[in-house]
Amino acid sequence: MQELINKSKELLASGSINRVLGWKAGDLSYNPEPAFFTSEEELADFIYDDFCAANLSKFMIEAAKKEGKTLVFLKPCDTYSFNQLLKEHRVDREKAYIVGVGCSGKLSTTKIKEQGVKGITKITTNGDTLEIATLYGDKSLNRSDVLLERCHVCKGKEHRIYDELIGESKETSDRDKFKEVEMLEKMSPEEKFAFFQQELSKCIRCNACRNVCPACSCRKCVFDSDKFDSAQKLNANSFEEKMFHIIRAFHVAGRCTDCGECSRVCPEGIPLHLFNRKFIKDIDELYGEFRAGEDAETVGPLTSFTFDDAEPQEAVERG
Amino acid sequence: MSIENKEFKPKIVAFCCNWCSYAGADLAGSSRLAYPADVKIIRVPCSCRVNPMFVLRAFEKGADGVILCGCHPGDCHYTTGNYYTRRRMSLLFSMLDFIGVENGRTRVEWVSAAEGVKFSTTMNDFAKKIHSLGENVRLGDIRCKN
Amino acid sequence: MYKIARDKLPALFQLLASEQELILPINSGNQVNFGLWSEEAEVSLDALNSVKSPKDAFFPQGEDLYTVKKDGKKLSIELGSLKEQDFVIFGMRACDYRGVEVLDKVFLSDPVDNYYKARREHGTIITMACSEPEETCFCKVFDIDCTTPGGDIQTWLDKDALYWQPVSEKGVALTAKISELFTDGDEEKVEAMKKATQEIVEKLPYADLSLKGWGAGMTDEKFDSPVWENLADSCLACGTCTFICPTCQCYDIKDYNTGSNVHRYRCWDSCMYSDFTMMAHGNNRTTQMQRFRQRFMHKLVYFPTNNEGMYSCVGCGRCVGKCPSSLNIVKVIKKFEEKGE
Amino acid sequence: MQRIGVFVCHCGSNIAATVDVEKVVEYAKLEPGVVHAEDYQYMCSEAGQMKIAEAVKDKNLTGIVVCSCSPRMHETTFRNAAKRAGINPYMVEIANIREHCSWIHKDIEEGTEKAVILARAAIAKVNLNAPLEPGESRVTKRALVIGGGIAGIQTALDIADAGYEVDIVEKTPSIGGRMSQLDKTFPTLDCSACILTPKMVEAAAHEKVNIYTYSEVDKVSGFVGDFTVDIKKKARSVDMDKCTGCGVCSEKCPMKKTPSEFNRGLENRSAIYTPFAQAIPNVPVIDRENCIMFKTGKCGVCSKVCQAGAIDYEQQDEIITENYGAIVVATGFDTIKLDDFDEYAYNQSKDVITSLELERVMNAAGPTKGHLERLSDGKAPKEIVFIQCVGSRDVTCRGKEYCSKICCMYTAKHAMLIRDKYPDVNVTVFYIDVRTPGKNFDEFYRRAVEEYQVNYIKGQVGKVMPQADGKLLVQGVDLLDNRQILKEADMVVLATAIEPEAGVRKIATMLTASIDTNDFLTEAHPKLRPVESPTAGVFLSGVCQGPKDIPETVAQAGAAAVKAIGLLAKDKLMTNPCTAKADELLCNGCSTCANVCPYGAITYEEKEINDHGIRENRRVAAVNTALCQGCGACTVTCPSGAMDLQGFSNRQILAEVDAICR
Repeated sequence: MQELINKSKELLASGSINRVLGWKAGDLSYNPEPAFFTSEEELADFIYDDFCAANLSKFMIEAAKKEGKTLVFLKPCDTYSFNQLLKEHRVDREKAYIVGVGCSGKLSTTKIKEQGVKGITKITTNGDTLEIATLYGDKSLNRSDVLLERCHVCKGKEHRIYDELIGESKETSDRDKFKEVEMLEKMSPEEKFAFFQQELSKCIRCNACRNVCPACSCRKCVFDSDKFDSAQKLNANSFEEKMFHIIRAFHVAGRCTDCGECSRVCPEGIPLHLFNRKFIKDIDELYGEFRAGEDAETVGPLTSFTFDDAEPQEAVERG
Repeated sequence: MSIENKEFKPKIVAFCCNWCSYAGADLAGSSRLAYPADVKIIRVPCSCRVNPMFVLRAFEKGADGVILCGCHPGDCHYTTGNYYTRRRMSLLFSMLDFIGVENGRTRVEWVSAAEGVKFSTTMNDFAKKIHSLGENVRLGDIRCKN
Repeated sequence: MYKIARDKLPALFQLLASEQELILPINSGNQVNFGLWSEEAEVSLDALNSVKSPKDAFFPQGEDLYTVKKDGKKLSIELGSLKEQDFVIFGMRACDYRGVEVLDKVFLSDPVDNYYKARREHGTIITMACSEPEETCFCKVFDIDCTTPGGDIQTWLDKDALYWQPVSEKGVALTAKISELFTDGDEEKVEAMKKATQEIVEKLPYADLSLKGWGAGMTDEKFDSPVWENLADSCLACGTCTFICPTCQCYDIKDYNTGSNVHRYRCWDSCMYSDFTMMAHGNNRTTQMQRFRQRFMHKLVYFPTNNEGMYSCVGCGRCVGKCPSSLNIVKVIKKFEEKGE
Repeated sequence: MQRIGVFVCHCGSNIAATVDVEKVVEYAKLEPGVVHAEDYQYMCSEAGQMKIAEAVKDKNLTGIVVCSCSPRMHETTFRNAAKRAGINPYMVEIANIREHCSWIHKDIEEGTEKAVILARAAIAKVNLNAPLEPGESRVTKRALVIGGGIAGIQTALDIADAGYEVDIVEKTPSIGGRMSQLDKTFPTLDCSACILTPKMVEAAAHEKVNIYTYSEVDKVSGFVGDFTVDIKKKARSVDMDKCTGCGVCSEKCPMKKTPSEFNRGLENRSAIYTPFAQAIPNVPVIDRENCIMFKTGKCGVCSKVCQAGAIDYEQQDEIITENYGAIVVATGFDTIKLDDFDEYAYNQSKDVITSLELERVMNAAGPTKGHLERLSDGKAPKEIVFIQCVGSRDVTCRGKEYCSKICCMYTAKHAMLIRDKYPDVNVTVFYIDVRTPGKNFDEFYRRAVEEYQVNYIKGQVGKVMPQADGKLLVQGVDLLDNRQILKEADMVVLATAIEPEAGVRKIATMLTASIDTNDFLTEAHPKLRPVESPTAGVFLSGVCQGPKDIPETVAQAGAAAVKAIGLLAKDKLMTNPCTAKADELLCNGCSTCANVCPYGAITYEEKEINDHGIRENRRVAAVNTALCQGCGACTVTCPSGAMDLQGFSNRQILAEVDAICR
């Protein structure tokens, strides 16, 4: 962490950057927030730890509008999002100084609490275990039990775009990313429907998933505008949340880097990544493997085609 | 239940591209090739004009089936439009299947201007399928059911 | 003080639900939210806070105000129905009950909101004292005693039993109807529980949070403070904080056209949204900082200014736990304190 | 709010028989925005259009819905009527209650209900219509004719005579097409070459006609008035300018084992060859696949014997890019392959031939120098059996469902010619029906029967069995006498079905012209626009559109020319105003839309955007309306809905969806 701070100070002092985009320590042991730093003093609050899960790429859209260069710390998976935004002219490469930071997986507060931990006062990482002090006694947890879902299906610890790299990474991928999707695919229509009905009925339409998503970078979302008469702030019934989540997934299909932010931020714990991952799986199977954000040039699968693509009926019935 | 089924009059929305399928529907008409009146056609310039939002909106408002018809791949009036349609709808339909909407409520068919017969048989077949699936209860907005 | 054994609770719920709707914390899809009781429902009384606050019961996320029906070229208007059925909401925490009191200030003062009023009249609130407050809790800051939660009936739960104490007339009446289920409760035991909890409350990380400088009449001091400047940098402009908050009361009114009629409904809105209070000329708050400031100024300054000093934050800590960017009202208060503003 | 007038057409009884038009009027009046509704016998008539004009005036209409036949039929009619009445033509929408309703539904209740719903959808759409103004695009005054048969030649000559440049692209080494392979033509029996050759010469000599033989269309882009076409000129290996056409090269070529395409493989040709004596241009080509020089690098005989030094082994394929205002497709036909028709023993016996092969046999320049003889042994046949409808009117999947149209007549011609020249030869014709609808056609057929005693048997042939003695045993049925027939023949001639030339599918795809299940190009309207393809600026000439004989082909060729001339005569074209448009307030500038635009019509610009007083410099999409053809591909890739299509906007289509589903 100190290395990151030193780098920030050095570049700020040299005047080659105007600000640093990183994470600021929170007031609890697990709530750092994305923040801009413009001075050495401010950097006193800089932190990079197990809870710095936020994907800073999205904030680079705003940074591109600011004067001068922004140093941004991107984890390996965040660089995919940056590339995708670059492809869509939403960020400015010239105004970014990208420091790729190492990542050993990030932790989920929700999962920690699901382990029955209450009243957390301090969390210390000790290798593969977490030592948690609480108001109701000390606990110790396996780090891998409280990793964010996305870290179990990590794309790899290679940064796809950067100016320099700082820090070591540790591989966390230990699951098949399509396993959940496959399980659902095997269910009967009734079971699938019941599953999504239960999950989506929790949706409160807070738009956190959309607003945190680097692919959902529209200036004004269709669900906020009158373009489709689709402006809605409410799930009056079960249809609307389906409409919202299907269309949202469709709009980011072929653009979603599977960064997992949607599932991370959902206050109701809806596994929203399932929608995106279903599309990724379909695209891989039907049109050849494609990983959005691997580079900033390749044309996406929904803006290209081949003459012998599968027919929609075949796509559905492929089983 | 059987009485209800008898009275079930499905709402079927058919998006037809202006150049091939709409003309195919015209030919079906002028050839007097009947298909159920449940099918109502909306003319679009190209199948690639059909936004997934349109399909979902139709279901929202109470449609029981949605079918898209366009030129055969390779014959698109705009050269490539239907290739995009094919990918978009493949994904959309697959997603609807994924969330448990009955397979068969949506369809894409390529019908040329000369295929009046195909248009008619396609619509007959699709209407039959929708009849067999019954009313769409998984995707509609309850406020629209009355 | 009454008492009912913990294993008798299903019977209690069954009995309550037989006479009226019963709303209580239910675990569905791995999340606890207030919902209608049924035999299959998985009741969850151990969760401290539900994800969403229980304000839904009185101020639902969406409700039809009226419906315009179309018959040929003739239009007719049908008013949305007011709540006519009695219901019981069980398991509200002290903070959430304060939240209802905040909403009362808004909806029951002139002009009275009939939809809200009907729900309040038909609803009986059974609160439940906290026993294991969490690090996100700061209700004490707003002088809320989480061990004496109030409502129509207040209850305390330990591992063996639920202790039951009617507070209001409504509470007494309801208790009378189901008295056969109760035995007399031990007040000392309850007092001991209260004391144990209060001790923990004192140790909470936010226990010494100070509201100095906030409250009624502080608009000028706070509004133009430079401290706001970068506070909202990482605000995503989502509505999570607003929608899980027990006191946020802003709503939008919208139309839904089914083709044969138009539903005019209101639904929760969030001042964090860029189109909140959008008007023809555009928006009077043009930056996220302004929107962010609005939310906290409203809770900590405007509301107390208009309501005899009553804050419209109750310290439930939901926003602390759920903000995607880890922003929250506590950080705002602390930041101002730190800067001496 | 619009003030909409709804006009419901009876179309005589075409609509009124199964749709209660008065009820449609009654229900239409209840729809939002409708201030006037009426029905009339024929809305498209002068009087009907007057009614629209009157209503516009009396009721101050701003929008019009016509419930009538297909918009593909009369949309232009009613748009023009609206224009004359002072309303923007794009404020008109058609509810198709004929083709999509009255003609397919028998029950009046059902038909009426559907008509009401279709009217509602159109009304809902018009409520959101906005006036649109077409732009202009230029017309390149040059036409392209694809195919150099009689259809292509005639079209080219007619266009050229009107004063426009025209290019013919022919894939074989010479123009002339199928007609050049024919011996005589029905019903006049004049010599095919005698009437075709002057046309070929005229085309070659015409200063406005430019012929690319041994060439193919490689790529087409652009649109009506301004197509850009890449023509691939295959390497001929002979310098067109130097060659004198003396023919010595072909004579001396040591490689003479390639079946002659012109003579349908009944004779061999050399590797360097001119397809036929009257070929235009009279310049040989080297068939590189069969040339020893190209195969082994050792030979060079032709080069050595060519006095003009015209042989050029190094010649390369060449791509020529040219712009055209109009394109005429005249790709013609071929006979179908008979591999699936084992029963006729075509592949077993040399004496079973197709009619087109017979043309070559009977032609003085053909493999037998015009003598009628068996190809197996050169003996003169005594018994000839003609079998009609081989692969035509065939509902099994191996043949064609359609009637090839020309076979009845050319078979009568063949029979008559044979009987005339060889009176001792017996001719029998097996037929399903004899179809002779044409000027002097039936008279011609009757002469064959009555004057030339051709033996016509109504019935099909089940099997042709080659015998050990070289004869062919024909097993058939006589339906009129209801008896089996076994007939011994020396020769059997198959009236083989014709089908569009194999390359037409590729060409149709390049032109985005639509094609039917039989690969015939589709006309814009089967009756009213029979020589136009649905793709603007693309016209159809000859058999590529459907089977036809020579006079019909020439007539259609002229008609296609007239349509092309009509287009080329204009300096400017009105462009379709239903183009894409980006809402700059919403546009993210992400470039996704440009990726799917087939016309390259979307560009991006950095500009200052004023969003309700907030000014910001940013990248937004801009649509070039002259290039945009209005497909709408971009609108769906745009996640924010910033890109919309005028005339088919998101809200318009959704309004239709809502109206249908309500």
